[in-house]
Amino acid sequence: MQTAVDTWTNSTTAPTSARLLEIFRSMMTARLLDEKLAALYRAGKIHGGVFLGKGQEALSAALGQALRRTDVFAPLIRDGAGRLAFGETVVEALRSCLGSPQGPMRSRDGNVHRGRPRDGYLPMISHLGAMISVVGGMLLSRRLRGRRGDIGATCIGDGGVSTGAFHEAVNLAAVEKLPLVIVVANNHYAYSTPIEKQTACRSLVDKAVGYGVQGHTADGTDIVDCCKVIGEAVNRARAGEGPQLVVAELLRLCGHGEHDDANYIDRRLKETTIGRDCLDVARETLQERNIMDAEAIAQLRAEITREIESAVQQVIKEGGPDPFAHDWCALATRRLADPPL
Amino acid sequence: MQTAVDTWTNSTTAPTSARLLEIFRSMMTARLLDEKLAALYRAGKIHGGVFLGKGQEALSAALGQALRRTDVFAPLIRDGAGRLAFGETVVEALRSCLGSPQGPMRSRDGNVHRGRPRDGYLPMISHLGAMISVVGGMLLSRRLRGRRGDIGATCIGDGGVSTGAFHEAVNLAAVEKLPLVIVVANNHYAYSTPIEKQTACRSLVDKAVGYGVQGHTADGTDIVDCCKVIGEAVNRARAGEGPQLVVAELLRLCGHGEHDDANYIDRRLKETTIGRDCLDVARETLQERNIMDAEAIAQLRAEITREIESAVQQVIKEGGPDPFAHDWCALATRRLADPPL
Amino acid sequence: MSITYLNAIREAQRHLLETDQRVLIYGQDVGLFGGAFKATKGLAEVFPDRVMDAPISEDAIVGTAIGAAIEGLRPIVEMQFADFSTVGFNQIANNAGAFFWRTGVPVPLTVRLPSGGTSGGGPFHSQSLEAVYAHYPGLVVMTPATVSDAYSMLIEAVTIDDPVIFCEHKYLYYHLKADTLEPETLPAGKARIARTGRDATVVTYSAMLHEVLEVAKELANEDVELEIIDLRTVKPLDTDTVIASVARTGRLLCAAEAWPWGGVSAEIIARIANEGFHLLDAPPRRVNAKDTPIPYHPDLWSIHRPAARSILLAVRELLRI
Amino acid sequence: MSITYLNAIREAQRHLLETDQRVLIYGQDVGLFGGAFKATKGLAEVFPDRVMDAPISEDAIVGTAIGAAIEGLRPIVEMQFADFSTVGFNQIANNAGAFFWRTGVPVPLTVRLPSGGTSGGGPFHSQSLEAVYAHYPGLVVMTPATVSDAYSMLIEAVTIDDPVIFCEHKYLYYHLKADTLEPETLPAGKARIARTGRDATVVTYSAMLHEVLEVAKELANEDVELEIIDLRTVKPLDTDTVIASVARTGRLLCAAEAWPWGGVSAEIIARIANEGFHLLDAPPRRVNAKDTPIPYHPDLWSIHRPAARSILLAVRELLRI
Ligand SMILES: Cc1ncc(C[n+]2csc(CCOP(=O)(O)OP(=O)(O)O)c2C)c(N)n1
Ligand SMILES: Cc1ncc(C[n+]2csc(CCOP(=O)(O)OP(=O)(O)O)c2C)c(N)n1
Ligand SMILES: [Mg+2]
Ligand SMILES: [Mg+2]
Repeated sequence: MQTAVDTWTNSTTAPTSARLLEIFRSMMTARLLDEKLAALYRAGKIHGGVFLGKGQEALSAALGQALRRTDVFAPLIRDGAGRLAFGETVVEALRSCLGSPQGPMRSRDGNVHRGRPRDGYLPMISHLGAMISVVGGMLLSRRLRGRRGDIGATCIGDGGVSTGAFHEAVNLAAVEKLPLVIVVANNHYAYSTPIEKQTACRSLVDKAVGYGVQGHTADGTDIVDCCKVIGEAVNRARAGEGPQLVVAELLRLCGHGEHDDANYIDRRLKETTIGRDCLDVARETLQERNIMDAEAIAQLRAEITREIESAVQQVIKEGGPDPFAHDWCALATRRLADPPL
Repeated sequence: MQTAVDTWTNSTTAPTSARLLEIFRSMMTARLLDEKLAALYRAGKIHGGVFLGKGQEALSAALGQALRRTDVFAPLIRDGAGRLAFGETVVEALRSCLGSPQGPMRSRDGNVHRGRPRDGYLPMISHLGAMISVVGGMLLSRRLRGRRGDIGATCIGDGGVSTGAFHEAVNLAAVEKLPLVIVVANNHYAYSTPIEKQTACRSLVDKAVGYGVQGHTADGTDIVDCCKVIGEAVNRARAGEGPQLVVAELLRLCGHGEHDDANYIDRRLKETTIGRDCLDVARETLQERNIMDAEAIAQLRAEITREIESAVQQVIKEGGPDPFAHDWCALATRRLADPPL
Repeated sequence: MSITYLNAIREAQRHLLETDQRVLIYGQDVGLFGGAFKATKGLAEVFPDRVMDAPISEDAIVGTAIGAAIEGLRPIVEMQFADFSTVGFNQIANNAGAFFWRTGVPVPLTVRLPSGGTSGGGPFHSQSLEAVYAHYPGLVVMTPATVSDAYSMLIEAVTIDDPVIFCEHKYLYYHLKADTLEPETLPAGKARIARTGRDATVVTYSAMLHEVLEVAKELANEDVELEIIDLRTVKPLDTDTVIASVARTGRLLCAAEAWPWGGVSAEIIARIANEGFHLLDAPPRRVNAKDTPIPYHPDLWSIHRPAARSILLAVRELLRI
Repeated sequence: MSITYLNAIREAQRHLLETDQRVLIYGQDVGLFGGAFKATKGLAEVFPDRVMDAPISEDAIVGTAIGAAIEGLRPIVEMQFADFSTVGFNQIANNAGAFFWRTGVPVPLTVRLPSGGTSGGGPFHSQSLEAVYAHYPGLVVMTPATVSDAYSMLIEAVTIDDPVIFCEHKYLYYHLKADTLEPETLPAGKARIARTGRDATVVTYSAMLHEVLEVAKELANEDVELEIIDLRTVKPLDTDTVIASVARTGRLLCAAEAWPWGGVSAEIIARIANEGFHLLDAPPRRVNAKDTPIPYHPDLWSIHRPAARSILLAVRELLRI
């Protein structure tokens, strides 16, 4: 790494096979689910848009897997894999994307804007950077109530780092020394905008020192490195060392949304290491390490495909909401709702 | 300095006597004007508040003096000295503070919210950090129109650095490599809030590397150091090296406003170098360097006092606005004003 | 004993901290310093963990409070001035406002906005932003006008499971005093008839109530009796109380310190014009601030905002007297 | 030839860039990519210096544009969605809005807000924020409803010396087409009578115009003739045109896609109730979106927003037919 930041860390803790396997399963599921979502979108079954995580599954799943169910997780657009690793089911993901009234967002919100706050799983609002401080507040609350040991984790892109919301929230977390892991997926583009138009710094991890937090970098295409670096950051946060900023380098191997062909992505970048498909890399790693052979992987793939297909059938059968029976009250305190005008 | 940031710069260019003298004059004028404003406030002649710059005159004046009249300057709360050094007259400052209709803000805005945008002198809005991007936009505009050689300068406090506006604006300036000097007056408090509650970084200049801009630190109590460091930053900006972040250490030797006794400021801090009164330091420096002797300084002081007294007389005599004759139209395009309701 | 509007806000917060472990105060300088207006003075000494100084980061302050509220705390955010809430606007409107509707998880957050004009406040320390927040769904917006309401409504705000924007008026902080703190029995969402009368209904809230009361006193000398309604909450709006009053008086004037376009006055008139059209004997009117930024000079300011004098003129026109 | 509302916006910008060296387009992905909706497609190729990609920094984007405008440029900011302008709210409302009044120096800035609902847009990609901006002094707020207006009004917006909030409707982007781009002759601030009628006046703007036109067509079969007013600009509001129409019809309905509280409908009704009270033969009504965040599911969304069906019901109630 190019910077001389002394908070730089690089653990060598080797991830266990069990962890890699779990991560791999989430990655594979996310990839196949994304493909299905894209197909549903093209078939007109999903309105609005679908936003995919192709190429970012290793990083995302490594994070979701590193968390405990009592932790707080606020994923972002490209974190289908992390959501699954944190415990979301395929059915639940589909319910949100298809707008099912049985999903956690009850048809009111959907696609990537899904979560279950009561389970520490936060539904993002679209405004980039806005969820970071919310996670911070949850951690602060737990500290105040004497609940220790939980951490929070949240994701952002190279573009989202330019928001004032990111700055304020990371700074506040540092001041309060909150156990927060912020994972920046530097996929070198924010929609079509290349990173040179987003920041002039040499590496986004150079921001760590300015916030007084610990910084880490990871190869976002390598399941093992993601697992190690994120594991390390999570451990440090849990140990009370304050916020951890993880910057992973990778590429988005798809459009910003299914509508976008991403032809703005520099071909030369695609040919570098960060242009690798993390799922291929993971597959090879698992085979090399004799965790899974090609046949087992193919079997897993088939199994997941079946799971997704049956989930799609189920969710489509469940049907949409009844707009006339819908409860149009934005307040928890019903008596304070203004009468309909 | 504690960081290993390689953009660290420390010029040894010695400031000329003429520059020091100009800076000193602005410092002294600002100090005496502040005292007068405080008295006017206590006498009920100024409503709302007065915000003083005591202890920050060297830094502020050094900046104002380093700029050309064609540059852009967006001072903040404690920049009375810099405003004068940039060309504001005592009469004009008083007109704004007393709400004179002949002042540049024509009774509509006042105290520190004053300026003359056509002269490159921007009137702050209260929201901290908001003016930085505006200066950036002016510089961008000049670049687009082929006007080269001008720079922009703006000031912020240790507290203002926590705003999202600061982050977005500095980052944008770095991306566009704008000739912008951002001077952070780290007086260790934001109103009553100590810097430990504002940031966890070791030095605010550590933020420079994260934005990819050049960082500098100065002893804000030392006229010579301020002059050197700011001169260097201004030169680099003008030479096309992009944004320059100057962080100066000092203390505010007064309350946040005249209403505040600042008893929250740590006594021990006051006893360190940063607790020195920059005006005393400057006086000694000028005497040591044989630029001015004690008598000349006393004379200067008397002269400035007379200037201020006569300006106060004049501005008070000019009187206030006629509210019934006032033009209540918020738009430049009169025909598009909504009729009064 | 004499208690100011500001004291009432402090005492409400003290009471809340004392009686509810979940209450947390968060904002710039609210700790040992006691806040820019001293609304939290003396509280950090007693509750050091639950009265916390924040950095100058309105977006993150509100976001943090949302997170704390989701987890079951009852945070009170103090904005240093209402005007600075524009920097935290997105978190309030889009995150706090939509959260319950989207997820079913309540966000019991109170945002205190020191609002309204004072002499010399100028364009950025004088704003009344109730309309901006009331326009967004999912928020309750309170605008207490009396010492008792400042106390009781703040306590109520914190017990409400939804985000409450609590617009407290800076002019009333020191100017408004009461002998005792009578606990208010009207719940949020209910307006109060601050004065009964037969000739016209004047609907108002916050500091303007006191201007209108002055007008009523003056007109009483001419045997004109104004009925005055203090809205207390501007979202929800207690249209019923207003309609019932207009049914008695036949005439409606709304007086509010905020800018006119889309303000509380416009909303009230739109409702009464619709629901109480046939009760009106004359066109409903409004008096608002002028549609410009709020001026710094005291003489301009006192013309810019509505005051007894301009309200009196409007009432005379309404009554054709 | 057939030109969409979106094409019109692009062509207006092309025309502006071609004819005025001071015009600059700034926003996320507006450069070679041509913008999230392709409203700037092909422009960066021709004007590489004046069509600039911005970082994800709405506050700084607007601040930068203000600076450029002060210096004499004519920046057009594209927000990726209107909803994200809440993050740049402070710069728009407090810095741009107050600047001319405070300093006498104009800020000729245009902020394009891709507004309004589309199927599946959800709570944060569907908002109509005209009322929030119209409440603040110092801003002009435009809401074009037709292809010609999208073109002509955008050109006019950029020539205006004040900050203009240009609310263009995303639903109309592709759905609305015209055969030619007829230059509009009505200036900003003037409403258009989109259809003449005798039985009731329906005031609307932006995408809702087309829903209302549908209703009018349907009612024409029953020999009911609606007069339809397309406001075009919501600040300033052309009250005169509305009053003149109400004078003819005696009945008023306002239909708007935004939330009800303090919206354009409320403001219109408040004005007509005041200035045109005696012209009204029935209580003025409004139809707005429901007061909740905008739902994601298409079926909920189509009930949440006003549409021909709900507007028709309201008109029937207004006319008691
Ligand atoms: C405040 C804000 N501005 C604009 C957008 C629109 N937007 C959605 S995603 C995106 C690009 C995000 O880029 P990055 O953060 O790098 O994440 P990536 O898409 O590359 O994963 C933009 C501009 C937004 N969601 N929020
Ligand atoms: C966005 C915003 N929030 C809050 C305030 C209120 N405020 C005015 S000055 C100040 C303290 C500023 O501290 P600092 O930036 O360190 O500057 P100093 O006063 O020390 O010179 C605060 C909180 C403000 N002006 N803007
Ligand atoms: Mg990216
Ligand atoms: Mg400070």
